[in-house]
Amino acid sequence: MRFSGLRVLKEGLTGNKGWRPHWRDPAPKPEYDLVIIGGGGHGLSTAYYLARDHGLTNVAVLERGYIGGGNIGRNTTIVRANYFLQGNSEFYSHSLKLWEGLEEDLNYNVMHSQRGILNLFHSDGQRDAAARRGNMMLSQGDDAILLGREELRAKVPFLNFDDQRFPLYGALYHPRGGTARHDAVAWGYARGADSRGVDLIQNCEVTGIDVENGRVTGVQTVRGPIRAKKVAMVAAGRSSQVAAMAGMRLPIESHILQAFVTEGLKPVIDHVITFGMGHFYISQSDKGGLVFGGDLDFYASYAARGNLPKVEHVMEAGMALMPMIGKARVLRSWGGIMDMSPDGSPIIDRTHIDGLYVNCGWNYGGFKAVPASGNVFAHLLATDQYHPAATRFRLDRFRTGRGILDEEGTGSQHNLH
Amino acid sequence: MRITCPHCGDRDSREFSYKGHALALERPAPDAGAEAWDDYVHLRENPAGETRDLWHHHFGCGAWLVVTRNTLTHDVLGCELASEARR
Amino acid sequence: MRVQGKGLIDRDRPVSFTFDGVGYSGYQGDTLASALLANEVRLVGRSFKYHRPRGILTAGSEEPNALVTVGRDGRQDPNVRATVQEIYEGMAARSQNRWPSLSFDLMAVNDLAAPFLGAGFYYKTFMWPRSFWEKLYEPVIRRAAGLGALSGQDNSDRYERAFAFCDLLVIGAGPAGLMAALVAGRAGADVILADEDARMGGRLLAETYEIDGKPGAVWAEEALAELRGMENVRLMTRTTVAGAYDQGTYAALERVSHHRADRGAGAPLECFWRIVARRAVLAAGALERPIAFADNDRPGIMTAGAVRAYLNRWGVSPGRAVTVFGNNDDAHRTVRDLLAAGVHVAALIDSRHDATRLDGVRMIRGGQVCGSGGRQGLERITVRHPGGEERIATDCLAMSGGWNPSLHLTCHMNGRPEWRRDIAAFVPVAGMVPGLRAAGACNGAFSTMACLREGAEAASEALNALGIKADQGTLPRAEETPCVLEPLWAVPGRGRAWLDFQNDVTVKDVKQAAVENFRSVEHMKRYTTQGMATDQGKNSNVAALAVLADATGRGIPETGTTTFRPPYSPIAIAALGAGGEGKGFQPERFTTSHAATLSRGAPMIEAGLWYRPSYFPQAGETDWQQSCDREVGYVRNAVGVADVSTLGKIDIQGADAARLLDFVYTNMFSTLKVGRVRYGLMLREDGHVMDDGTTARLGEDHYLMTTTTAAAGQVMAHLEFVTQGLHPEWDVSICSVTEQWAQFAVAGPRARELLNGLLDTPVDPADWPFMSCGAVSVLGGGGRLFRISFSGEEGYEIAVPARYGASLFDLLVRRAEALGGGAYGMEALNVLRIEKGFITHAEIHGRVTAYDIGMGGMVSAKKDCIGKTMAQRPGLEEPGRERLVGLKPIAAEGKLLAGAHLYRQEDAARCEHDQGYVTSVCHSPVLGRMIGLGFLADGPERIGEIVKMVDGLRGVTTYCEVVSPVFYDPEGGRMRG
Amino acid sequence: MDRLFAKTPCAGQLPLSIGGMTVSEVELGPMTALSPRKGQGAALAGALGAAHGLDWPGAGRATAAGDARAIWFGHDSVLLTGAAPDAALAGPGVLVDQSDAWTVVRLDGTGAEAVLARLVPVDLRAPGFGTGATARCRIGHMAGSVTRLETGGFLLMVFRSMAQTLLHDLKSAMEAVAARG
Repeated sequence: MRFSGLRVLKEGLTGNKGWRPHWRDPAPKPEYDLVIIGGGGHGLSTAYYLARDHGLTNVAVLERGYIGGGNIGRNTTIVRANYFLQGNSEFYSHSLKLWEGLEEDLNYNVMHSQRGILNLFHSDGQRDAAARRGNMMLSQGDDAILLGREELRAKVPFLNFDDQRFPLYGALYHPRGGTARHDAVAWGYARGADSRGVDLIQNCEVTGIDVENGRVTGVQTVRGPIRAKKVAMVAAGRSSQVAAMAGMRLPIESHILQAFVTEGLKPVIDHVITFGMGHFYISQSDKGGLVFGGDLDFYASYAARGNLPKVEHVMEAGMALMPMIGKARVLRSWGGIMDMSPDGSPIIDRTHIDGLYVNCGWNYGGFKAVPASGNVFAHLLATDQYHPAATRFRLDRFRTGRGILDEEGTGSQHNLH
Repeated sequence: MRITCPHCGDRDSREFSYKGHALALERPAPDAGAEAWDDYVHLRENPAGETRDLWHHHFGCGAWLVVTRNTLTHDVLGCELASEARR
Repeated sequence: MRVQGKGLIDRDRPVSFTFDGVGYSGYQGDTLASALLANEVRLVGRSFKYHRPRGILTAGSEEPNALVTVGRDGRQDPNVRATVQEIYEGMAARSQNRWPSLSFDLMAVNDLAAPFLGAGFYYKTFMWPRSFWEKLYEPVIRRAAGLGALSGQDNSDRYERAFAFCDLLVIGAGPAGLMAALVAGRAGADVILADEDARMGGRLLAETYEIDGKPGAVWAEEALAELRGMENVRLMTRTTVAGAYDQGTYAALERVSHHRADRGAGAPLECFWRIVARRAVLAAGALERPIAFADNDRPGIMTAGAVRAYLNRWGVSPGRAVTVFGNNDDAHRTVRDLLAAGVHVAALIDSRHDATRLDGVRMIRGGQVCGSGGRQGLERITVRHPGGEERIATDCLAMSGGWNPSLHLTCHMNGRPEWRRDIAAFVPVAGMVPGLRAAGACNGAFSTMACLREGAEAASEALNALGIKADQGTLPRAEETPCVLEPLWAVPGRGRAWLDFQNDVTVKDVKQAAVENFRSVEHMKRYTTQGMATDQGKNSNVAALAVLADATGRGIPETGTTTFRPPYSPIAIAALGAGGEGKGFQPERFTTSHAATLSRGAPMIEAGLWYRPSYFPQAGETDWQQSCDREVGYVRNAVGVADVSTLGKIDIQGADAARLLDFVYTNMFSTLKVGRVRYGLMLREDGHVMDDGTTARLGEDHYLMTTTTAAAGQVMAHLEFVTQGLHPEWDVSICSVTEQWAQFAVAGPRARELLNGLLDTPVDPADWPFMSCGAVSVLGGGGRLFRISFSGEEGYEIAVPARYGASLFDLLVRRAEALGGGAYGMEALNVLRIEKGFITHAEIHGRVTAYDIGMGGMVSAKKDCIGKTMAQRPGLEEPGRERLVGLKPIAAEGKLLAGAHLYRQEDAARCEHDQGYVTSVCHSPVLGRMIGLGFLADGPERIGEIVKMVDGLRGVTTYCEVVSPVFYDPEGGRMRG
Repeated sequence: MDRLFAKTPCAGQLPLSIGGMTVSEVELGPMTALSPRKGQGAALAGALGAAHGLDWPGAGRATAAGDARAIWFGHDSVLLTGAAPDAALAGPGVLVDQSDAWTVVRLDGTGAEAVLARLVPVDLRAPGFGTGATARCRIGHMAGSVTRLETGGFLLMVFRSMAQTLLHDLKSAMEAVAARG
């Protein structure tokens, strides 16, 4: 069924009786060409591009719970392409281009909203770092504008310009950055993959990965064994547990990232604003809630919930930056499980086991990567070649020291990001 | 979250900073080989369950601590001084 | 309509307030909701999506409809629950989400388009043309959405945060909570009893039943009097316990001044509490659930419990002809209370065919309300019963679909409640939150007697676990009628029946979601927005779940459970982040020269948490560059003085002090002679540079390390980790002395001359070679002198105990000025160091190795050190890495910009041609042009090559020569003296 | 002849009284961080007792003898205040002069505990934290030290450079406590 305004009108006039499931709920087949472990954003987009670009449809996505139930369903929905290290910048640039055609491609309104992102800076040194970033974005063919203090004030006069602990020097403005409706992204990819023949199998936890003579042969699940020529692990948040089924240890630690949404309010913040000194970022959803967050809770955890010190720190940062949000009430807080890699950048690679591939380590930035992650991973799975936009997300880069992608400069070691 | 510092007693986690798995105490010899060093610096069991990790009572007594904790429930099961943990 | 002789309001204290500009009167003790109902105002708000007229549904913080704005400007408070807000003299409340007025809202046109605005409609449309999303569709949606508005002005109310500790936290002061607090208080435990209401007592204030032969409210008041008399009990009214966190930490919000006209001079509006409790009793009661039927959202339709609360507690009847609709005996209680108060009850509609008869009212057994009418408030309902369908005129419908235990807090740690068929509700499972036990209605025990019993049991059990002997004592007597109900979630029929009132989610929406395969609870919730309004589904989740279960042919337990995340009720950002505004976000660190620096007009810049002067302007100078050039001249030609106290200083002593330094620095310190200083480079274990600085050997077993300002804390923690975690066997003590010493750089050809006027023993160059150090006597007091240079000139750093810092700075600057020099700031310091090719964190930004910055040779081959092994990974040493170079524009006027990228001359400025970037630039007065430092692929091998610097952001392209990073005095003769 | 003048961290700003609470600056005299050398803990404790009449304080305790005070100051560290350290301490101990490193104030008055409850995430209620109890802990956003004095008031310490933030935080908390009555 094709979605359109006309269709909505027609259904509305006929009692909304014609709507059909967005995807099927098939029973697992005994064998697939390719099995994807993980029905989150990355797994679903991988399945979609396998079908769309490579004609591979004898594919199953195995999801432990319900599709889109992981981090794609609990993030702060920011989409941007503002990285400055080669290896990252071309990848996120590629991703943003995919975002820009996603609604038409999926025939699903994911509400990708290019409202612009403002990355604030607070010193000469930070401006220099912002300039390095902005220049990289420009050389990548993306957009970036360096705003001075007064230009920033003209855009966002409600920031605290006069009495800030860390004075506002300006911002790096990324007009094509913005947000998208996170759940819709998962559902759109799910519907797109399903309609092309991919089996999305919910409530199907993988309990083992079968390896014979150094080659993967399938998986064990709570719904029985499934044979597969290739297996793709895309289980961010549980990457280490899945990899352990194949006897692997990954360079990943799992941490909590909390986020918050306020009660619905009339429009007051038009952009996405990030406040680096306060580890704080904020935007306002189309429903009117202020959606915001900060840094990790900083302890290994799978609990998907955080604690008050970080909650309060984030709120303090909000009050420091824009005291006009003080009367907004926090409606809900939640936590996601972040795959933290040593250098803060992802891993999309083969493993030492033939036919077994891994896509993990998205740290706290996986949402914006969803289109490109699936796109380049599908390319790798289908062709066994690295996609040109993702040649550096290598699993062995930590061991060799080659191409470490440490955007924050805090170190290619755990717990520094 | 609250951690019982062996020196200071029961304290709010806002007084601590964190360094990850207590594996960091097991520094290999310089000539232990690339694999041992890769293990030490990068690779992790990353357990969903009980783990031992390093906390620093940064705002308090300055002690480094080894905390035994459950990453699924946040239960804190034990805490000892790093300086005594390897004895 | 006010009912004479009823209620706990103070009728001797009338209070005037306005709503949408119209003046009304209520009494002390009224909420805005009770006062509006007393004034027969029923239309209070508009719904989120369809802008349907809405009234008051509940009498508590779970209210989804009656949300208003109170106050203006910096005090404008949107989405205030009229059911919680107490009225005060002069209070001005306004309705929300309507235009131009509450009674005539143009956006109500949405309601007519409802067939096209069903669940998830926006995912299926607004996709064409693409550019219209940001330009048209989204702005329209954004404007229509949202409830209240922020004023856009800075919050001007005071908020605060506080910590509290107790043995037992009792959450909720109804019968169960009061009983728990009494038992614990009598046992001598430290107790906090918190209740979100202004008045403690919970349902006892809203009902007419008796305890120990007294009205419940009287018993509650006696219990509170006893508790107030106990020093070990702390009563916290207007305090909502909103979150359960690890190890017995609870978040609570106290509304301190919302009910006060004057808000108290300096008193906070709210206080956010972190309560650490060894044990807790959840006695949060239960919330009554509405019943879904066609047009069940009209003003005048409310929960039966709310009707009783308004009647019994506030002396208000929400209608003149009330009907009651329920599936349980509580509905009957409502009729009895209304009749006793003399309010006309038009009918009692009980969906149970076998319901007990109630006299004195027209009772319809086996009946269901299947529709309602009325323009902006309820005028009539349609009832379907075994005898057919009929209309009943009524202006208030009290509905009761049973009660949901308020188990929200028990879910905050991912615990899942279980379904109890007999009461058709979820109840908590023991242990969902460690140390917390539910008691009373929130545990599914609905009778007053059961609440009292469970409260007492929970308290004594908790205290006994803590080793505090607690006797339950004799329980008071109270009613113990069982809860008898027959589930009724949604009345079948045509029309839209609301589940989530605020978000306008109807039974049809949930069914449509199921048809579209959004069958998991989470999918349904996200697709329809069910339960995502400001009440977080408190009024609707269970019913929506039941509808979904029905639509998918599953039972409720199989369909899933509802879960809740903190906070229980929304909390203002200003409360959670109290004190963060202005300079309160992080501490400010001031040097001892701060006041003198400000008095000289220096603009300050942040360095970590410290403030340092940017430059010291003088009369006649029009921009910073002039000041900077002058200050550079001081150092190059005479003498300059700068406060360098912000650098980290760590005292390291012990037999193994040298060993520690050899281990944390790449180079050797065990070979350093006493009285000498050496530059050191420190790596992280991943082989990249962490920090640098000079370390002095003050004695055989005594070193003084300096760190950069930014990394001081990190280095201290690192040394503590090494000495405690990796080598606890070493005999070494480390202690930060950053704050003990005020330290000043004195640099330039006349530096020694200046110092000699202050030192009791003049500096003899033979005794004080470059990189020497020692104790000195400064005007009769003890100090330390280090002959080091960050400027390339003969330089010293002089340190005195911090109490003398202000005084010494003053002397140094005055004397420097007499010698043709003066104070210099960070701008000049930066020029001086760039001219010398000295690095700062602009260069050691965390991604570089010793090799990259040309210091590969400083990694000693003779010993191990932190980071050495990993620095030898092949990728960190191979050709192609970007390495430190100097950059000099070919043209004298050529402009360099930090953050620009480097390319080969012939290449376009495109990512794939990137060769490096510029880290630091300055105008060099010595060279008469801009110079810079940067990283260039294989840079040191390309000295002499011309590269292209491109800054697309600022539209600058400059061709520059790759040069050595040391621009000035490369042999170092000047600093060696 | 020029000379150097001493200035305390809060010079000219204290005492400050709000609602029956007073914060005042304290000059404790010499302050010395004492750490035992490896294996010399007992010897250093003995030397402290012999030279200054002070018991070596256990974790979380402060001992006093005349003007001298030994405040437990963290992992392997005790702060000796009010007396210049005897030379005999230097054998078994490492001594570091900290006389100028700290802002030291005292907070007195009936609301003092309530003020600290707004700044310190530690249970400071008596009797758990009675006379002679001390804690290294957070004070607002700062690392500090809190000791309950014999008079019932509290001795508070933060880094010298953070004096202004300490005063700001104390003043806000005192005002809020006072305004509640």
